[in-house]
Amino acid sequence: MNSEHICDISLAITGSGGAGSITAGELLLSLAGKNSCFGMMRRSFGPQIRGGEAAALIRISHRAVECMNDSFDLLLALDWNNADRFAEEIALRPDSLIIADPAAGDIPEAFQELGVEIIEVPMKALAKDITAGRPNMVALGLLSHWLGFCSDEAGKLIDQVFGRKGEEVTGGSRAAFTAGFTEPLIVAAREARPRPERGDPGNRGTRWHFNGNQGCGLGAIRGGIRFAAAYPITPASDLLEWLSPRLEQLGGSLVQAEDELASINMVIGASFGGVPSMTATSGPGLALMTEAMGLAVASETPAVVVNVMRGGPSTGIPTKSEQVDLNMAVYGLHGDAPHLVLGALDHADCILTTEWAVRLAEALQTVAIVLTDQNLAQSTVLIPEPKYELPEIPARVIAQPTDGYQRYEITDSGVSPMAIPGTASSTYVADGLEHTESGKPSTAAADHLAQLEKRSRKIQSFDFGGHWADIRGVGQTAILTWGSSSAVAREAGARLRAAGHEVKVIALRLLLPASPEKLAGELENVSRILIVEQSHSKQFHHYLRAFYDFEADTRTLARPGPLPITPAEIVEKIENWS
Amino acid sequence: MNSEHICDISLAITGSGGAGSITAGELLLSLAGKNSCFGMMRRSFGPQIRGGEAAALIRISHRAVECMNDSFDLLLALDWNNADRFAEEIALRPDSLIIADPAAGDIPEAFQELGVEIIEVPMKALAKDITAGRPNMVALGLLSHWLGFCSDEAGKLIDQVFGRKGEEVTGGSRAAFTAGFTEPLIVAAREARPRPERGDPGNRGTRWHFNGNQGCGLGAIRGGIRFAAAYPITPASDLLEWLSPRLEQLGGSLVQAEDELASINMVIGASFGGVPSMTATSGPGLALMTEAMGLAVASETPAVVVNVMRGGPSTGIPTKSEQVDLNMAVYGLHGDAPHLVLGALDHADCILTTEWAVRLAEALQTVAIVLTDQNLAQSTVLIPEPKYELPEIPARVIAQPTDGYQRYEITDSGVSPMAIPGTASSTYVADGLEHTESGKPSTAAADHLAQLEKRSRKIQSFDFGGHWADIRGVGQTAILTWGSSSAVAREAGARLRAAGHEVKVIALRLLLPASPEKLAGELENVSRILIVEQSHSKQFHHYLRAFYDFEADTRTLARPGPLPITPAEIVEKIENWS
Amino acid sequence: MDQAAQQIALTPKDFKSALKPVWCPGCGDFAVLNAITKALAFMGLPREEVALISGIGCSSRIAAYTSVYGFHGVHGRALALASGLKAARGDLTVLVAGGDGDGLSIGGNHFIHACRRNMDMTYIIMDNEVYGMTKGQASPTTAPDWADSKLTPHGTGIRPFQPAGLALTAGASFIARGFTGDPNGLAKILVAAIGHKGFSFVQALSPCPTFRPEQMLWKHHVKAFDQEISSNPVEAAQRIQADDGMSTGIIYQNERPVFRPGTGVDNGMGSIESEFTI
Amino acid sequence: MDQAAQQIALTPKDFKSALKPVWCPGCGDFAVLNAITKALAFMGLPREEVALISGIGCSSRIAAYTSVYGFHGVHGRALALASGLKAARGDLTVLVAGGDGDGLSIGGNHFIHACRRNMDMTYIIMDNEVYGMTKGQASPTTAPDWADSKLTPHGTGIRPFQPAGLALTAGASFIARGFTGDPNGLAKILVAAIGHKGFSFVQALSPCPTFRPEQMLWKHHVKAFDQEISSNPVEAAQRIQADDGMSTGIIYQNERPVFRPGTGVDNGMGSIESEFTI
Ligand SMILES: Cc1ncc(C[n+]2csc(CCOP(=O)(O)OP(=O)(O)O)c2C)c(N)n1
Ligand SMILES: Cc1ncc(C[n+]2csc(CCOP(=O)(O)OP(=O)(O)O)c2C)c(N)n1
Ligand code: SF4
Ligand code: SF4
Ligand SMILES: [Mg+2]
Ligand SMILES: [Mg+2]
Repeated sequence: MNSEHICDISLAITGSGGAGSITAGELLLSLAGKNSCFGMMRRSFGPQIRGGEAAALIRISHRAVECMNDSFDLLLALDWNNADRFAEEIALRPDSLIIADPAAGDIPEAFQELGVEIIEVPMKALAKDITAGRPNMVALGLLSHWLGFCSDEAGKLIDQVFGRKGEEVTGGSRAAFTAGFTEPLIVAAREARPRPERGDPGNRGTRWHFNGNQGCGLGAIRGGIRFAAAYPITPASDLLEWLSPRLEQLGGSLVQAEDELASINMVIGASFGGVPSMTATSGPGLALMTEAMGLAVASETPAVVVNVMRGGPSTGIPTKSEQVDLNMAVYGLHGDAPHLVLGALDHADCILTTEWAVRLAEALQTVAIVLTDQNLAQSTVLIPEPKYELPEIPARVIAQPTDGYQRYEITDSGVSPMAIPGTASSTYVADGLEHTESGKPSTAAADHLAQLEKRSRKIQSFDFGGHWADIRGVGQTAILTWGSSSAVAREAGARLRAAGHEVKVIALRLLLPASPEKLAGELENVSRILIVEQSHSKQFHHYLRAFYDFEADTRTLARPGPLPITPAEIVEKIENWS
Repeated sequence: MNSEHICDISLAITGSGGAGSITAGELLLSLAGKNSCFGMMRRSFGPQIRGGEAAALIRISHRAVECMNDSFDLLLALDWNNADRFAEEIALRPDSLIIADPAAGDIPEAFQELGVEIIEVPMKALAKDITAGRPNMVALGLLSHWLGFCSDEAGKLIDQVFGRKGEEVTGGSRAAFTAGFTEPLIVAAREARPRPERGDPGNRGTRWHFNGNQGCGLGAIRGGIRFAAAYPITPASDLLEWLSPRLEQLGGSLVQAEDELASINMVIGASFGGVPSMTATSGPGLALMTEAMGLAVASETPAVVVNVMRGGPSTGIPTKSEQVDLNMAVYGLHGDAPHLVLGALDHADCILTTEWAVRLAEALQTVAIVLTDQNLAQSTVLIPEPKYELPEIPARVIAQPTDGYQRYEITDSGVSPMAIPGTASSTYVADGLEHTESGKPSTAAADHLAQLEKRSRKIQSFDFGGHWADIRGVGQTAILTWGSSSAVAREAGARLRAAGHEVKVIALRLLLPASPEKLAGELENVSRILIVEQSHSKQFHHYLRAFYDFEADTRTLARPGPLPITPAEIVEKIENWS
Repeated sequence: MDQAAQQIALTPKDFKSALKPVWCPGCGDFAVLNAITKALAFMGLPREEVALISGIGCSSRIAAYTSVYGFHGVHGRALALASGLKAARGDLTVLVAGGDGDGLSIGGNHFIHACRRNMDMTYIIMDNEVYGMTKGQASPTTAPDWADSKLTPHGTGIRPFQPAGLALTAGASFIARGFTGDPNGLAKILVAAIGHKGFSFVQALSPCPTFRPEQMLWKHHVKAFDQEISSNPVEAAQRIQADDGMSTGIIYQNERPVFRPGTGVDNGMGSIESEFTI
Repeated sequence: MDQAAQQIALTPKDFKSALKPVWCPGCGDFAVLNAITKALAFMGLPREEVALISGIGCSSRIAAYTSVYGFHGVHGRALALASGLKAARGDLTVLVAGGDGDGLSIGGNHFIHACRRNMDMTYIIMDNEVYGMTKGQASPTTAPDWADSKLTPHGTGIRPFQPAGLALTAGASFIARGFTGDPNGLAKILVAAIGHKGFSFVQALSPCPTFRPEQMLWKHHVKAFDQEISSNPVEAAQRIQADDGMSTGIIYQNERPVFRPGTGVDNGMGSIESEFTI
């Protein structure tokens, strides 16, 4: 095992349906938390709806990590049924290790070819001897020993998790864990290797454990969302499911709609009623929402849409990640329809960005689309409690009762005070037809221009402050990226710096409106720019070209999903610039 | 009246509902055709659904014209009811002329301010004396005299048009016409002015009289469309209405769908069945179609969508024109979804571009969006018979019965032979999920990449020939534009050339894929570029930036609708470059 | 005069806005507007506590002609917009109005789902059996042999929907039909519909003299249902089927649980944030 | 053997593709697949003259498991896709299949309009009263008190649709219900449905053991309708209302004009181009 990874280990647990690889993975990540580590976990499933093979892809480290590593140090296979399905997701190196059950048969060719060292542990047989013992708990024991985790903590965790299932299950799980933890084959193999340098113990402060969807949910309610409308779609469903009881707890509600056309219109209706409102969806659903998003823009009704990107086009690869709805989010509305597009950069940033988006949508009375992706949404992290500060953002400007109220009044800021139903004497009719200041439909050129300018100005002239991008490091080389590629780029940046390169990593959080002056400022002394994105057609690159000027030598690292971009790919591209 | 306009006169006829201004305008344009002229006519209506005030905006010229002129030489008002509604559309000059009925009361301030000469003709009173005589026919007579048209031709036309309504109506119309034609006030006023130089008589060849919607319809059926699905929307409805009986005549059919989601999916279904298929819509409808257009892209099913742009955003200004669905057409699909976007440049070009689009969609098994706008769609022209030649384009590649047929086979061209239901032994399942060559759903990175590349390559590597743009003139100054602004830019180009400027007018017909090398070639010696478009947010400009490099001094003339951009605006921008 | 008394004193005219309708002379929609404003005045509802939501179409323009809160949304989505508003603002009286195309063609899905969901709101379809706004195409209530649209030159050849029947099967808890030739009758129906707890559906036969001039004869065919309001869905279904679609009155009313999401009680964020910590 | 004889010799297995279904063990959808392939084999239809169109959902995956022409479209639009196909290719036998979410939630509008339009095709809703593919949310046929979805933790509180009733009111001319526990019975129903001239609707009760394990008890509740096929819509409506939704058999059949656009006769372009000249 590569010593540079000793305090940063990537491991995969695979197994067929029901073998419990995901459960084992989850417990291992929790244990990592209890052992002062940080970590991250992705799940990968075969095509079956349920019960097919599954892989837990885990990274455990002594520092907070925000993306997966390039390759895996260790693969534990509960069995080999269809495990080759995961071969491309679990890149092993010649110095990686495989732990497998000899009873599971031959190791698939895809893994064998590498000449990786294999430790055979009869997990099934060990479990069989234990009442209610399961091989995945043996595996958890093996891995916990390998990682040097505390077995007491593991016991407590098992009690906590399986407690409800009764004595037998809990006891069996504990026993199976111990069988693995103390298995001589592993103990010996471990001893034969350099003990992992535990290095500095991780930050002992509070750790947060959540996935990107939950992060967005939290950001949304922090921002003030109290109504949501929902139509399920992978990988956004669990964000909606997370919101439902929590909105209710906060005195709000979530309504399951008949389709996305309904859900976005419900959001607009609720927001017209004065309640900050949102929905969440993914590409195909966002496509169905663009017409109504135009209505929200034209009628100046705040609305937030979290779009969790997945592989496209069309139904594409719903369970995998890609950064390919940028085009639609930025340009997908008909007519000249200025709105906001934000992209969350990592798990913690899902909270910040969504809260910011809600506040901006409310302040600017427009649509804010938050882009995340399956990578962020459905992987969990174990990180220090995220802290952030948002700039002051005014709340929705509410009209006080006035006679002669003009809903679409031309104001300096471009924001027209909004009357909320219930307010006496300020009744008005919101309209998607072009209108005068009072809201009367109008086809006059002057009214159209005035309202177009107002809707554009309120966004263009707003001071978005320093949150438009997240910038790390300095140097003449810049990596310019967005979304979930940002964490990868940051890790690449750190590695490049460690190797003596001066690299600046710029991740755009605010995509629309664009911030050309701010970026130009950041690029002043930059001579090389690498644009990184997970899209075959280079959507981000074309977006940048449309709104920004680049003088430096600009190149792209763009490729489609489903495999995430790795830090190594970025490092290589920079190192072999020439 | 300005002598430079003598052979190119712009006139407007306004009146309240039922006054017959549109009928008079239509007859005048027909008469122009019979008098060896060319021309164009737009209609403008007040907000009432029916029966409100209406204006016929007409340009008559001895050469073919493709856009309206900057201002109007003559305004004939049948009455002044709400005529100020049209004031901004009917720009008069101090040397313009107004013909009005003294019985109609005071001339609205908007028109009075200019100090325009006014001829008062008691049209109502003249008509009153004639059984079944109507003031609008008096007006037709006045204007025909003014234009030097042949009164015999007018009589024949009246017989032809009103014949069905019986003797009384026909006779009354003829008599009213004559009353106007011979009205001493007009005869005298006309004599007091320089007789219009008739110049070279216009091309005496066959003239075509049609609007842009009809042009698209003709192009579509020439291209082979035999099925259409329809959901009405202004200003695309009359294209669909035009198609319905004609498709039936050609052995095809049109189905009225319940909504746009249905219409686009019907199109895809029919095309899957082997029948070239299309629909037509406008912004809000296109928004509802993007999800299914992604399906057509992913499943590689040819589909054509004509989108007639109107004022946006949202419901916007449905009856007026704007070039603001470019963003959505180019970028509106989720995922990486390469497809075709074409823009028709003028009325004749509606035919060419739509035929081309159908053939390309069929050859490349993808979605082709044709953009036109209300300007083109609902104005009629009287032009020489349009002739054009399209490059050779292969028909849809049909799979012959084969065992082991692979629908999504990787081929050199990127085009995979398509089996049509009914073909034995080549059954397959079209899929919007990512798939292998055989069509089996797949989440594998290699399959995804292979299919993404294929779908992109078939378009990128196709030789689109010389039709990517329409280029007029040479020079160091280029006007770069698209859609209905093209005819305006061409007229501006002609004027600038007449004034001694060397100007090249480049109108992009093929918008996606972009043609960066071809445009770069055209811009080689260009030092100044003016980008012209009718959009507040400069959609075309941003589109160009995203896909093309510009070295010249590049400026924009971009403004929203509803008023069309005029040749004079462009001329001014170039002349005052500095 | 105290405030309540002041509100009761509102006349139908007070519920009209200053805008002049764009409707053609003789359009039935004027009478729907009159009936709504009459009903609201009669019920003594404060203007600011009423919202009228509409889609796109001639009829959908109606929102702008009233003086209550309004939203003129996009085509076919009025019910969804209204459902969101009502979910978030249960205190408001929510009315929805629009055309047969808006409600039964593009909006058909929201129609059946709104009936099923049974939120407390009133939906008025201003049925002229045609798409007026787009210049006269067949709608889902158009007879199959109406051949005056260029889009379907031989007629649609398709059996029309019976909106009341569809509403019943989909779950509406109040169903009525009115006629613009009898605006007082329509206003009375609206009072009952707005008063009903749950989703009330009112089909207002509203002629389009411009594209369906033959509808000017409706006044000779329209008659009152000769039966009492039914609370039995089977009976109501029979009555709707047996009728020629021209009988007016309240057909069906049967209160059932109203959908009201959330409790309105805010228990605070505290426990939510703590879920994230391990 | 001549070609006709060869075709008749096709077995159900010949109508299956080589793909292994992604369905969970015990999923009812396997039986729908079997019933379809049995029906097609029984009817002796050539594979290439049949098209099976579906949307998105576990059930909608079915298209890929047959060996006829297929289109796995987008969520909720299968009927529209199929209607276009049938309009352009009246010669094909068109089947449509998908889930209760696909057909009654997002696809509800196409469902009622397809019933109304009465094109000659067969639509099978594989009803498991849940969204299987997205991991178990309530569908429009879910009981209001089913509280196992995190999206609606207290249940939807909304009355479910009765698909057969909706189909009837919307205009379907053939309505039946089958059960995957009786694949032969379902196959027989499908033979009748495919044979029917017009829009035939078959609700196939198809349990989802993964998200609705309690549906494994359906086999104890399902029974045959004890009445003959009705051709009277009022009678059929009553029968559907009176039933608990668990009776199987053909409920209603009543042939009425089938919608077939166009004549198929090509009279050439000539006169069209000449319209443009003056
Ligand atoms: C998405 C979309 N599709 C189509 C239209 C065009 N459109 C406007 S109103 C209308 C139908 C109007 O019919 P109806 O709802 O019956 O109202 P009416 O005008 O008859 O009162 C249509 C098709 C639109 N505005 N938006
Ligand atoms: C536009 C769109 N919205 C949402 C989804 C997500 N989605 C996929 S299948 C499905 C519902 C599946 O339920 P059902 O149709 O009953 O099929 P089942 O899986 O139960 O067989 C949903 C909501 C999608 N693919 N596309
Ligand atoms: S077109 Fe018909 S529905 Fe529309 S306003 Fe005129 S009469 Fe009324
Ligand atoms: S989740 Fe349910 S419906 Fe889907 S395959 Fe599994 S058992 Fe069948
Ligand atoms: Mg109507
Ligand atoms: Mg289902």
